[in-house]
Amino acid sequence: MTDGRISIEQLTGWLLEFARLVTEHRDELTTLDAAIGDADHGTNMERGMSAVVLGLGGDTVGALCKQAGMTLVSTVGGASGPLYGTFLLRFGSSAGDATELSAAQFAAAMRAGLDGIVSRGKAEREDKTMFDALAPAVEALEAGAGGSLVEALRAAAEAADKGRDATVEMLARKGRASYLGERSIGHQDPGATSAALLVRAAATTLA
Amino acid sequence: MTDGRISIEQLTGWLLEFARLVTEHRDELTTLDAAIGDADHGTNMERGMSAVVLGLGGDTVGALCKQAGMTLVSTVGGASGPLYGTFLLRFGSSAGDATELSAAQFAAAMRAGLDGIVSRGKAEREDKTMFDALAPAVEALEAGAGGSLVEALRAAAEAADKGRDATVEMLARKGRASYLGERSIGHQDPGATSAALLVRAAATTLA
Amino acid sequence: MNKLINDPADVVAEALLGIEAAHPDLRVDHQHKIVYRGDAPRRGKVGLISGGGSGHEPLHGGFVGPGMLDAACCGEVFTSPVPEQMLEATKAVDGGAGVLHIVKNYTGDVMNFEMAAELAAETGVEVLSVVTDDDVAVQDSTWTAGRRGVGATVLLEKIAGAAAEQERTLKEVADVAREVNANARSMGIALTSCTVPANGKPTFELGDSEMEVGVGIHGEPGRRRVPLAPAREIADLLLEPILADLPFSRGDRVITFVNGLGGTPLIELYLMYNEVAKILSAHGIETARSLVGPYITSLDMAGCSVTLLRASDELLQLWDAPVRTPALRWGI
Amino acid sequence: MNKLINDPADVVAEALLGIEAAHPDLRVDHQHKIVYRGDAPRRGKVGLISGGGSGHEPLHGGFVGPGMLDAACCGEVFTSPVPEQMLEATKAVDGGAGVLHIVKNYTGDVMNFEMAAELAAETGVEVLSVVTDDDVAVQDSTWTAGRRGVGATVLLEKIAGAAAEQERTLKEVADVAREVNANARSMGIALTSCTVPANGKPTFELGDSEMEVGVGIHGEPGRRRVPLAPAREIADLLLEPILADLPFSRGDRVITFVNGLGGTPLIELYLMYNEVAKILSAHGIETARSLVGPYITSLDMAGCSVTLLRASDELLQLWDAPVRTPALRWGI
Ligand SMILES: Nc1ncnc2c1ncn2[C@@H]1O[C@H](COP(=O)(O)OP(=O)(O)O)[C@@H](O)[C@H]1O
Ligand SMILES: Nc1ncnc2c1ncn2[C@@H]1O[C@H](COP(=O)(O)OP(=O)(O)O)[C@@H](O)[C@H]1O
Ligand SMILES: [Mg+2]
Ligand SMILES: [Mg+2]
Ligand SMILES: [Mg+2]
Ligand SMILES: [Mg+2]
Repeated sequence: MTDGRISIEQLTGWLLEFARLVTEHRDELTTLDAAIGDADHGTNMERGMSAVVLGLGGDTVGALCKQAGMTLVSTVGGASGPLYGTFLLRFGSSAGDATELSAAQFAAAMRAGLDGIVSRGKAEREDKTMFDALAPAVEALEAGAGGSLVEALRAAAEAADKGRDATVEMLARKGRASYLGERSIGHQDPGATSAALLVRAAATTLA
Repeated sequence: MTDGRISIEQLTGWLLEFARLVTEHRDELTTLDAAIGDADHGTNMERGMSAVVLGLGGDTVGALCKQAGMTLVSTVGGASGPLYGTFLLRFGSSAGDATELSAAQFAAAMRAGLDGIVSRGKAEREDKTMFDALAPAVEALEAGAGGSLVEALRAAAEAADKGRDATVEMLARKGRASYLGERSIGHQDPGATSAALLVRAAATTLA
Repeated sequence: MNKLINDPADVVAEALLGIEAAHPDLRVDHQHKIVYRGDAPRRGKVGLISGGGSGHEPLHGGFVGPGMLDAACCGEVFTSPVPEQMLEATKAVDGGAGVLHIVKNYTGDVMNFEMAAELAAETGVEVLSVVTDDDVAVQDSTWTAGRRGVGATVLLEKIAGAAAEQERTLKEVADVAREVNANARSMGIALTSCTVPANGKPTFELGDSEMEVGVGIHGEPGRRRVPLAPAREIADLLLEPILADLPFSRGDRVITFVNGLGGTPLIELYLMYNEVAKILSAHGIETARSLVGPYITSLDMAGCSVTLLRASDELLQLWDAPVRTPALRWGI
Repeated sequence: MNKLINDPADVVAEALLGIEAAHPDLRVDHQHKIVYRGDAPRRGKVGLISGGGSGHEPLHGGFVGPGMLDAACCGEVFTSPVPEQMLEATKAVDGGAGVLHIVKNYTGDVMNFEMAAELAAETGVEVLSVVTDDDVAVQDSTWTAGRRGVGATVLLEKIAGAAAEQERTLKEVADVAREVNANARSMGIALTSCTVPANGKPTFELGDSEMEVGVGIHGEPGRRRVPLAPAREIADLLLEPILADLPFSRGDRVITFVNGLGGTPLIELYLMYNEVAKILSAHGIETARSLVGPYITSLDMAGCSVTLLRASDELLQLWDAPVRTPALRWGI
């Protein structure tokens, strides 16, 4: 990742695009959650991201993302509110006062966000959560350190989609889906699905 | 009505046949009641007539029918319990200590029963109740005074069926169906339907 | 049929076993299907009896206890009890001051209670009857069975119960009861049918975006079927005929009762209560007391009814008096 | 969708307006969606806060009042409230003796309450948390989210509320609360799905003769789907894992709680209570107190849950202590 830096406007665009995708896929997210959860993931994410969009702003990447994270924490509730909220708060902390991010800084911020999710929710690989879409994406970004940003983001989006698809066969061990035991197998995780949208939004807006 | 007298065994058979018909038509009666009432007329009548069957007995027509009437009053409830119960109680009073009935006595007892229904429920012609099937039947019996019992009973059964069918077009003014106002039109009255069964049972057992 | 039952024929008998087991201070006569206040008869107190078809729980068995009913006679589902039950209960709760029968205005209920009262008279117990007929959905006319008794019955049983507890005379208790009925109006709406256990299927079919306006509590179809509307329009639809009928006037103090029909959850009833409260305050009618919940139900029917009772200070005092029953309890 | 609502997005806010209008002795903070006891904070009394997603009414808002909760934080339907709400409520009800958070064990609830407790710690209010996890339908394992908090929450809020009313210390109240949770087990069954207003259709589809065994209170599918069974078999299905889990033993005294999930009428709950009572007495387990009704619901879901709490004399005394809330009231 040597070409290009990511501006604060692009990061703003990323969150806007994620909000758009969440609204576009709201019913799909809720339907996935109906199958193995409580049928609110699309509503939750749309409520949160609409509020984020209304409050977007900040002079630094840190301020932008912390503001967005706080908004998620204080409007979403449920499991996804603290998790996505913590993701953005840690992302913002990692980026700090920067007004643009190098590809490497972006990857590091994504890693920090992912670590935040893990420290809040204790998810591990193959627990069938958003982690399973986000973690491969972050790894792809880190692995792409030597190539182009466009390439790295495309690889991340592909990794996230693959990770999301892989949740279908997993037996849930975190969140509501874990109550279903074996019956959780065969269903795609809603949080992994929204996480893949977050990465896809990055691929279309940041390069 | 000069031929034949009606024995106590025949009257017992009448009530047995009515019970059988009620069970056979239970779901139909309940479905009719669902349309313009509370979906229990078949259940009510079956519960009552099953109890009547279990307790059938008595040395006189009066005793037989009063016993049956009391059983209906004390097992059916709702509107049909007191009404059919009163019908049989008054029928029994009219017949008194007789151990068999002439056709004229039978007609008189039926009239007494019908009067009982009216004094309990205040139904008038075309209120869309059991009265509208029973009244024409009683009139046919009375009119048939000069002919054969078989003929009179057949005419009564036909009159009851016609009266029952005529309830379809009536606007209910008594019982639950009256709550529906105009919406009661187009539906056959469940009580008139069971009353027609009572008369049909007479036609097949008493001659 | 998605019901927690065994044999449909045993629903009432088995529910009574449950009531007995859950409420040690009630007594249940299983043969006659009567729920008694544990300490009935009370010497010198007017005995209060109600009853009717089952399927409206907690009405009436859930309203038996100090400050309310002395006995509830339980019929089959949606079928009035038989005279024998009311006769038995009347004899059992008479403490020498006479017995009041509280009857909802349905042909079956009225006839069966009437027969019971006739029989009770022969045993020497003094009986008066009060018939509730508060449902404005039904045209009141001498040519029909008249209005149905619905939500007012709950308020009446509480208020008459308090009057009886004060050892008022039978006539006085009956007068208070009639005052409640005369000042109460109700109207109901269904979003689904109910399913009578013995019938096994919904009494009527209602599409996902339809409702029945002006329903009673027996799954009878209502006065008309209209497209489903938002809660605020439903509140209008329910209150307009209620307010016009008494009529209620600016400055009236009322007890406002938003009742669930059995399948509607409390969150929706509170939401409806909000809509009702807004309309009342726009009309300058003051809610002095309120009641929100499923108190007179129609099996599993989704929907609600609204009852307004114009209440004098005396009725409010009686409403506030202590009551201790399974479904209504305060002050003790 | 057969619901009494306006815009699905406004259901919680509008229900809170209704709760406020219907219960003058409660106070509602509409901005934060918090229901407060009117006289909170009480000096010297431990403040009791609960909350969670809405759609479980009367839980939790209906349990606010003397002898029970000081505040309830209402999330969106089936969505845990956000930390800001619990932080606000914690500050508002602290009377100097600290605040207890009562949290049902769901990932979202636990995380949001945790964040609130962290924030509250910074403001200097002493906070302890108790997590309920009484649902035996879920395998308890360090590898899963653990068991859900269901019916025990109701009993715990009552009992801990009574302990707080006695001005016990925060630690003592938390200990009582944990004792309740440790001695309570629950299991639920659904005969229909619920419909989340914002989703507009049933969360799962269930045939007319099927049931979901081991459901929680959020419309999550249960552990397994089986053919519909008579109430007596359902009672067996519910009690067997409950009794085996603690385990409950001959001679134990329990509070027996048969809970309706929102769409099931009371007559069926009493019928179920009878079946439960029969099984308990066959096992020599004595029901010291009982509770029958819809207290922790899942919107309009038909079905029920059973909770058994093994209760010491002390817990029973706390259960019997006066309580005055919209949904549970006795003694005052
Ligand atoms: N402990 C956890 N760690 C990471 N992700 C989790 C965890 N628990 C749940 N999730 C994610 O949250 C998603 C559900 O979010 P949502 O439906 O909004 O919240 P809730 O489960 O509270 O209704 C799941 O699909 C899963 O991806
Ligand atoms: N006042 C009345 N006089 C005569 N028959 C009546 C009267 N009211 C109702 N009925 C009859 O009773 C029938 C309903 O009986 P049933 O369904 O058993 O009782 P309920 O209406 O109490 O549920 C009606 O179809 C009608 O024929
Ligand atoms: Mg969810
Ligand atoms: Mg009927
Ligand atoms: Mg009936
Ligand atoms: Mg949720």
